[in-house]
Amino acid sequence: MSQEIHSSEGHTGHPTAGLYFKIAMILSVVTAIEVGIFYLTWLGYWIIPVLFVLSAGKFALVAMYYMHLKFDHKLFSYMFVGGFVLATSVIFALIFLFQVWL
Amino acid sequence: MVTMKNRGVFGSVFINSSRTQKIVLLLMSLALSVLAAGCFIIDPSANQSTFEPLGPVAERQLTIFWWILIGGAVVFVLVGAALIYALVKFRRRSEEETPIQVHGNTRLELLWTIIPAIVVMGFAIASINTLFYSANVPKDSEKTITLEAIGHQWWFEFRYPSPNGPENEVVTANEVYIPVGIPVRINLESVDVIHSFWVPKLAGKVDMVPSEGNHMWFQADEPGEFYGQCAEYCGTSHANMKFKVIAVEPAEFDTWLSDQAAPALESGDPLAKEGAGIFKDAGCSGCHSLKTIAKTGSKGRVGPNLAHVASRRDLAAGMMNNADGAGNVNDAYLQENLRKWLENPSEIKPGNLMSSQAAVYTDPNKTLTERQISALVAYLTSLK
Amino acid sequence: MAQEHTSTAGHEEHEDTTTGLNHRKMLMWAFLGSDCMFFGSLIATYLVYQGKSLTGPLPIDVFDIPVTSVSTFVLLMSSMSMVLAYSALTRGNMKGFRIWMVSTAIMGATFIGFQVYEFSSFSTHHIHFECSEVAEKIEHGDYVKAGHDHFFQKECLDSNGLLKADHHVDEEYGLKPQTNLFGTTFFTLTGFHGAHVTLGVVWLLSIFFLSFKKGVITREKNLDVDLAALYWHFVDVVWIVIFTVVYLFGVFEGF
Amino acid sequence: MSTLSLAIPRPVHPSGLWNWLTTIDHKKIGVLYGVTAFIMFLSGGVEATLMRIQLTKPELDIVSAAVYNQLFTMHGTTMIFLAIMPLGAAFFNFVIPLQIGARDVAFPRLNAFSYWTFLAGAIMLKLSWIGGATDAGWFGYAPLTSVDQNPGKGIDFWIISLQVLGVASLAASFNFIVTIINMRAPGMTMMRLPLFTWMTFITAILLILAFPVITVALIELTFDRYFDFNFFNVARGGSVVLWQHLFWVFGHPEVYILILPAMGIVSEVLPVFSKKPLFGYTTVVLAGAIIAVMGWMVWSHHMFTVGLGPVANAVFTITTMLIAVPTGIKVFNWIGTIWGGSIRINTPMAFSLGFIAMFLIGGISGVMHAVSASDAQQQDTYFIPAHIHYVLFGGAIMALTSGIYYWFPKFSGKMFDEKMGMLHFWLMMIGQNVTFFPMHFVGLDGMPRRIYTYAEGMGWDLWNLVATLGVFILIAGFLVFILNMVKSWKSGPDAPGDPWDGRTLEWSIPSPPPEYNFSEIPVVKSLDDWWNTKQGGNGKAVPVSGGSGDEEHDIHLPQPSYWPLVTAIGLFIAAYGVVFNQLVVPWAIAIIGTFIGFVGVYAWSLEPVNDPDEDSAH
Ligand code: HEA
Ligand code: HEA
Ligand code: HEC
Ligand code: CUA
Ligand SMILES: [Cu+2]
Repeated sequence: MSQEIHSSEGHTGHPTAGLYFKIAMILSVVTAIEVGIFYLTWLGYWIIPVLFVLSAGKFALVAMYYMHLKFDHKLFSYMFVGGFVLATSVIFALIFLFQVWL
Repeated sequence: MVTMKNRGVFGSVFINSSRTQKIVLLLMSLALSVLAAGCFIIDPSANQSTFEPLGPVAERQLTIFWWILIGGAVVFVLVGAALIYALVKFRRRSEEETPIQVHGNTRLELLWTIIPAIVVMGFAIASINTLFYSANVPKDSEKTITLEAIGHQWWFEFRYPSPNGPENEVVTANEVYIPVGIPVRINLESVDVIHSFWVPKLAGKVDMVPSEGNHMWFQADEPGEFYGQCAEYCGTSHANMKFKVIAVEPAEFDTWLSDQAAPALESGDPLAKEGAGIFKDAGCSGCHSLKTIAKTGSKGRVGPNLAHVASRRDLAAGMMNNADGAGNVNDAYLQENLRKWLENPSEIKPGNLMSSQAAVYTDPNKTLTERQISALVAYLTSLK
Repeated sequence: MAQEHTSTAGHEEHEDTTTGLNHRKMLMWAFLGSDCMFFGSLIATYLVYQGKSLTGPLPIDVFDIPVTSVSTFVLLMSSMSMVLAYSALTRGNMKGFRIWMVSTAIMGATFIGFQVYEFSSFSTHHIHFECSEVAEKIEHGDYVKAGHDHFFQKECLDSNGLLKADHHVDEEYGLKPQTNLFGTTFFTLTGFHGAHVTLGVVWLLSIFFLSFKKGVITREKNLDVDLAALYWHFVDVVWIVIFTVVYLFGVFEGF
Repeated sequence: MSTLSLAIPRPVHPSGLWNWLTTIDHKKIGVLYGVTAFIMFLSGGVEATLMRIQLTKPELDIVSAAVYNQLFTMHGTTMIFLAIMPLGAAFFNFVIPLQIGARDVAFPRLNAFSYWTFLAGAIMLKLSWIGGATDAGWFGYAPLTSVDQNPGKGIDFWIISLQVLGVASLAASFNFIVTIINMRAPGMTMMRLPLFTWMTFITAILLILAFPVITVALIELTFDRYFDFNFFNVARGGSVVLWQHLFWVFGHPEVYILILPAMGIVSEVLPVFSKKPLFGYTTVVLAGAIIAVMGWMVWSHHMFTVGLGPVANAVFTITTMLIAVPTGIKVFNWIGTIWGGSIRINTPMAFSLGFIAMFLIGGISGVMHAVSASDAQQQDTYFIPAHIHYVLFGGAIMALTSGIYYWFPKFSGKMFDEKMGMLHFWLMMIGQNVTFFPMHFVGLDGMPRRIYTYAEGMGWDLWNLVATLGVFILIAGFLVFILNMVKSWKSGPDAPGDPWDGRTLEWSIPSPPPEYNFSEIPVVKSLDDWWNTKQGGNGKAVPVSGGSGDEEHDIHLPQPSYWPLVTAIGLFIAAYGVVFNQLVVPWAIAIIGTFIGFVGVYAWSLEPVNDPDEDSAH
């Protein structure tokens, strides 16, 4: 899959409409898988990490290709990822503080 | 320029002095503040001073405070000295000179990164022991007693497990008796906003957060009266939300508890009898309970429990003292205070819920008459 | 160079700035970084209150995962059409651009429509079941809790704890923001996401209509579209998080 | 260019009121920010003075309990959001483009919008004194802010004006981030940025990350108050502690937002008056960045007594303590800077040195708070206001004052009176120590903060009296300051372009700078480029300070605009509409305001870049 993406990038470094479409398909399929997994009750608590990874993948695809972070200046990635990482850390810290000690 | 010409003492000292003098003055004003801190300033005997710990928790907390204060003072003196030395030594002598353009020194910078890191880690680690000590009620002592403190705007309610069995608890207000030498665990609750429970001489504060179920503990090493005050801003009369911890010998404590558990006295005095009637008719009993024992789980009342109000050293959450120097309630003081309170509670305590909600204060037609107040005072005074 | 509007070049062209990057685009990225904290705080609130509601309904009672999956799919597809619109513009294909643009806006509006439907169906949620059916399920061990539990206890059992055989339950069990913590945090979080989408739709439509004016939206001035697209995709990735964390995890029983 | 139907020609007002209303010149906006913020500072000072007067003696009855509670809440909010932050913004506006060799900021109109929005928020907050201001403390702990507890409009005003101020700060910060990254003169690499610019940059990043958190907290509170949501409603399972977390997740980075620009100023002033480069430039920059990162890991040190448990308290003790390390690096590097230098102590320098000394005290008392074990005895006592004022007054205000003196010649084109400046300095130094040092003592002697009165015989009388007296020294100091500024601006001697033998680019142009700042955009070859140029080290001739301005017709400057003002007015009306949402037709005013705001935004984004007749020149 990743090879495919690379080859279709072309020389301009810019993805084509075809690639955008492929990504959309991947996103849909992953979403379908997520919803499917959700009904697999035997997974138990494992659905949390699994769904986590899957949606992180979707997130990354959109950010990298649709928002063309992959092709743009690194600075933009820093700005966005900085905010994202901080937000995530705050979420985890608060969950931790609330569930463990309250 | 007018200011410059008639400078007065201030001006001439500071403006005319040479640079060195200025620096010395700066030094002096700093040193003065620091010195002042060390010597005569703090009054450990003040009612709420943290410098006179009378129980193990406060003591441990003070010890760690001293260490960090000394550490901080050393840092301050060293850094301050370096600053002042540089100012004196390197002041500009001529406009022409250009000093060597030093851009930095990695080794030095590393040094002053690492040393403070070690110092602060030292502080932190040294303090953690105390932190856990004050957070955890000692387990080895079987004698620990537990009581509940409940914050209200703007007074404290206290509940004790009753001597008459675990089903009942004794309710009182604004005054906690504890036995000397026994660790006391206090469960903290609040019925409205956040308050904070603080008796500086016994222990640092812990907040009373609605439905969070905090707790703390302390122990008094000697008998006495300890001042406490709400330390979390809680609305209009936050300043007027105080209480006292009274530590007594265990035997005395037991007597006190069973006295508190006993029902309120019936007085034979006719005026007091009349007062008892008014207490019901004027709606006082809508907020104040005269039963001292509450079934576990029965929720706090709007106003302080009055069953033994005449036995309390203070009225209205520490606002008025009823006791003589020896700590015995003086009926004359008590009556005067009760009268003042009933005449106009909001003068004693702005915003208090009694004057804003009791019909006798909100409804002009129901205002208490002089006679009624006297009767109520007589009645309440009888509630030993 | 000091003008925020001189930017005519797309992101591939070099700008007359220190880094060669466009001012407005940089601002957009900084804003998105900042908006992460905004949604982060809302999500943190949601998660901290997860499972702390004192009364129902709970996620499991009201969520309809298939429906939300569809609206999620619509939003994902709108991201695709957005990127296609942009790509068409950079190739000078104005017609394609307009078509993709308006379909993006329509899909955005559809998503909002779904959300409106969802909100109103949550707030008028009814619970109805045959007591005997639930009892059977409980016996077989394939019983999904939901609000059934509460009503089963209350309605289906008589004072001796015996099943009222042919009784059925049909009760109002709506979720409003005021109902419980779940309602409060859920409506606030998804509501703010919805507000972002709505703003995005307005923005996209503005661009769409402006594109009929000559020389406003052109191949060279594709930045205006690029910025709207970034915003739009961001709203999409936020939904990816919300869909997983709120909907899928929300209905997950062990959570 | 096609003229759009919505596009109204941009305003052309060379002077007068309209010029100020429509200006997008960063220097003018800087001055507007500075003057407004200083007035706000005075209003906060008046509030403080009233509090101090009430506390002079036990059981005074000069202001009532209710008013006192409003006083300290408004004082804290004013000083932090309306005085120090905008004073910082004033410097960002005025100084940054000059320091990086730019003609303006990246988004001049957004800049104007920030100012007008700030003004709207400030007016809104201050006007809430009419009818009862907020009285829940500057961090407004739930549930004191709930409708049950606080049904009046005071809290609503507080919430909504903070939201408006948040918009202003966010807009300004985005602008400065882009400006600093993207508007640097050729050769001005990030590691050649003047320190003040660096600290502004870090501050702006902190701000765009921190403000959304309080925005969310305030939104939640608004929903609780207006629509009966349950966020902080204990009766329905909500947690009042969540508010504290959200507030302090914002609040602690916020205190670094307040101090980092101050540290930046000091890092500019010390080298200039020591004739020596900043010691360890890279380390100082790095320390600033580390402070910004670590600032996110310590928020619960404001909640040591809330009952998070000893484990959480221990963790936050350690992280908080560690912040002393990068801060210490800064202090030591400052000393390293003056060490071996040729120190000239005039007013700006004196204030910067005073800053170090005072901030040191405040920092050390901060480290004392960080020990959660003993903080249990200090939290919510006057020991905390002592810390607050040493870091904020002794820190931020001292450094900002230093900055005002330092750049006064640049923005006014006049020299101030040095003797009055030094008098001001000494009054400040003495005044603040007399006012704030005693707070340590009463705090440790058990005086809680936020009490409107205290009983006799608690042992707090003497030091409260002293503290109150100190305020009058401060007032004298500020009167001297105001006098000095007003007089010098009107009739001071003209300032040369480079009065201090400065090191950074702003000193290479005339005072006051021409509208276009640099007649020719400088090419930067090193850190402290201007200094090196003067030393002949950069291989280029020392230009005569300031170009002739002949090139003016070549320079494209952004045009003034009405729309930032219109948008801000829309926001202002909408904000009032939210507070008075039941007036006339429910929510109508808010909707009208929002509509005006939208019109402003549309007109803004469709506005022609330049005057149509100038268009060809582009
Ligand atoms: C500009 C604002 C500012 C700054 C810079 C700081 C800096 C610091 N603050 Fe402060 N703080 C406030 C503003 C600020 N604070 C405010 C407004 C409040 C009260 C809020 C309220 O309740 O209303 C508060 C409250 C506050 C508390 C809560 C107290 C309580 O309520 O119980 C704590 C606790 O840890 C704390 C700690 C610190 C620390 C460790 C630093 C450190 O960053 C300081 C570091 C600096 C130094 C230490 C000096 C220089 C260092 C050296 C010379 C190195 C060597 C030093 C050592 C080895 C010790 N602060
Ligand atoms: C930047 C921040 C800042 C600054 C500069 C100050 C400055 C001052 N502060 Fe403030 N203070 C805070 C931030 C600040 N404060 C905060 C955050 C709190 C906590 C609030 C809370 O608890 O919620 C607080 C709380 C606080 C308290 C505690 C209140 C309480 O807990 O009950 C007190 C009490 O003395 C106080 C006093 C002062 C004084 C005397 C000054 C003085 O330095 C003020 C000096 C200035 C003036 C006196 C004005 C000068 C000039 C004139 C008056 C000239 C004449 C006027 C005209 C020509 C118009 N402050
Ligand atoms: C609306 C409820 C309400 C009513 C009715 C009411 N009180 Fe109170 N009362 C309070 C509250 C609340 C307090 C605590 C005030 C404080 O300290 O903030 C209080 C305090 C008191 C105290 C001081 C108690 C102590 O322990 O210090 C006395 C005595 C008292 N009330 C007597 C009366 C009498 C007599 C009446 C009837 C005329 C009355 N109250 C009616 C609510 C009420
Ligand atoms: Cu209770 Cu303050
Ligand atoms: Cu802090």
